[in-house]
Amino acid sequence: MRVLIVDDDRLVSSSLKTILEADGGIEVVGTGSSGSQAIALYGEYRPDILLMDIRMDGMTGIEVAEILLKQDPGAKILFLTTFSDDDYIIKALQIGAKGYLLKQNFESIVPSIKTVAIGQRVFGDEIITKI
Amino acid sequence: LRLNQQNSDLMEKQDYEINIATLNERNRIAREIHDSVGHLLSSSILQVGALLAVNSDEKMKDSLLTVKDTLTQAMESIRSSVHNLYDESIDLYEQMEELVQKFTFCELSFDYDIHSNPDLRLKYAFLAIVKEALANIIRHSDANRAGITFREHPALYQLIIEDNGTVKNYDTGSGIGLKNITDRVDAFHGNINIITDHGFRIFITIPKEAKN
Amino acid sequence: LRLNQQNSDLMEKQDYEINIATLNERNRIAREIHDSVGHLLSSSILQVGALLAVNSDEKMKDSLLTVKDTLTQAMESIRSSVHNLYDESIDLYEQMEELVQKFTFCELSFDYDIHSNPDLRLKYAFLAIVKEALANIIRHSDANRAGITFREHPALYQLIIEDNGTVKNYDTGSGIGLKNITDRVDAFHGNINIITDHGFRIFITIPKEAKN
Ligand SMILES: Nc1ncnc2c1ncn2[C@@H]1O[C@H](COP(=O)(O)OP(=O)(O)OP(=O)(O)O)[C@@H](O)[C@H]1O
Ligand SMILES: Nc1ncnc2c1ncn2[C@@H]1O[C@H](COP(=O)(O)OP(=O)(O)OP(=O)(O)O)[C@@H](O)[C@H]1O
Ligand SMILES: [K+]
Ligand SMILES: [Mg+2]
Ligand SMILES: [Mg+2]
Ligand SMILES: [Mg+2]
Repeated sequence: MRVLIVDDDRLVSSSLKTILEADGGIEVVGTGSSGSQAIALYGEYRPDILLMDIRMDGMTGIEVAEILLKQDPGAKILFLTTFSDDDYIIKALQIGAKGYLLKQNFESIVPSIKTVAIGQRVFGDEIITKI
Repeated sequence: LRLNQQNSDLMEKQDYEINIATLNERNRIAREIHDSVGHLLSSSILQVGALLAVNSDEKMKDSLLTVKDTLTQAMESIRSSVHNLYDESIDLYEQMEELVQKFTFCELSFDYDIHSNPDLRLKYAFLAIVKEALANIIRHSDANRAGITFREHPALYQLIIEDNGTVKNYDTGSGIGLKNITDRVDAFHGNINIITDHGFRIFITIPKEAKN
Repeated sequence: LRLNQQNSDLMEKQDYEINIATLNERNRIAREIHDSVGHLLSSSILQVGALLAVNSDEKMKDSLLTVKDTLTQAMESIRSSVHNLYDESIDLYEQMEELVQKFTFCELSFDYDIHSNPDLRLKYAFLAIVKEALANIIRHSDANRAGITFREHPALYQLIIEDNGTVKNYDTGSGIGLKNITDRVDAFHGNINIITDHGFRIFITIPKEAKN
């Protein structure tokens, strides 16, 4: 499975890359640190899943997702957030994201990605079967 | 005299505004702590996660898990403190009860039945409303009994302040107090009714989901 | 009427107390964040330090140093935010300037020369004092010129509020306003003098190190 990671904190994206690549079934095709990089890298690699920060300087993850979902309604976008009460989460789900996960719950990141890959959604540490 | 009075009312209103300015500033800081420290903590937890992912030494693993636990606790602690800071920083019952205690003009019953925790601004509005209504009783009423009823229903708050005085020369336009009350109720998309057939009675409802 | 007035003054004072209650509560929370999260962070920084001490792998070492940096940043961020939260959350100049702007009764000069940052409670006290003194000018004075001088010396703050009216029937016992001012000055171990030979002049000094 091919995953693209975008977070404006490079320590976050490189840590995520290390965590994901420790799993044999996942390949991290690229890491970006801004909304515009997210759009460019998504076009270039067509990943199975985009794992993207919500709060970034410049374009937010939400704005990026709106653009990508317009181009590719099947895009599987999973948001990264710090707190489950982030004001943007509801918006993220409304526009058709596959869910969100808390960055610091790193044990659940690999299982969450696998869940999204088979078409289900993920909310924090809950995995929800298709609504 | 009227002018002086209004001037002093303006100043009192200003006090409220200083208040709100301070609260806004504090909420800004609370949000800043939440966001900036929260971000740094989640980033460091992930970094520890990455170390765990590549590490094969058992002893190192235990230590890293302990670091992770400590940071997770810090994260929870930030979150609960900031929530308190943001929202619950005045005890509405205690403050209202204090207004009631200090009111000695006539007998005053107080029926408080609120279990949810209104937004800080709404709490301030309720307190300011009760304060003005009690001041009006002292100033304008010959009542010997008054009452405050403050209840909550599934969708709204209900606040009634009433007295059993005889109302004479009631003129809404004469002061700024009732206007302030009405403005505050409006700001929260609430409803106010004043009925003066038996004493002076102010009925207020404020929908729960409203933010001003 | 006097009684009613005093009652309403008591209520105004209460507003101030609601304020202070809120601030106390928030300061408690600020301290709690500082202590609990600060403690957890310093503990995790120590844990990472211990890992660094026993680790021999160079790559691991770099990563651990990065975690340590991130945590140190978080610690600094907490410290500076909590500091702001605790102390500096109102802009004294801005608030006082606003009181001055809204005062239209007569000409008013404003000389502000404060560069340090007084404790939040002291700021509130200064604002409340200026507010009451201006209200008194509106209410009791026939002045056409008034002035506020607010300066700082190495060891004390100096606040003078004066007007050029003619003082008649001056009776300290008649109201609660000057008493409130005096109480506030006392609470900070300051000094107050009122001189009424040329207009009404209030001289206040408050030592800098004093906490109320
Ligand atoms: N409890 C009451 N009993 C009888 N009359 C009242 C009562 N409350 C208010 N009123 C009447 O309503 C009028 C308007 O009240 P409002 O609070 O707006 O102004 P005020 O009290 O006269 O002046 P201020 O601007 O200082 O509040 C009062 O002047 C009074 O005639
Ligand atoms: N600027 C002033 N010019 C002339 N007289 C003043 C001035 N300030 C205060 N006074 C006199 O001092 C008295 C006491 O003032 P104080 O503020 O304590 O009470 P008050 O203004 O009468 O009532 P309140 O309790 O509402 O403040 C006033 O009644 C007035 O006679
Ligand atoms: K974030
Ligand atoms: Mg970010
Ligand atoms: Mg009134
Ligand atoms: Mg006065």
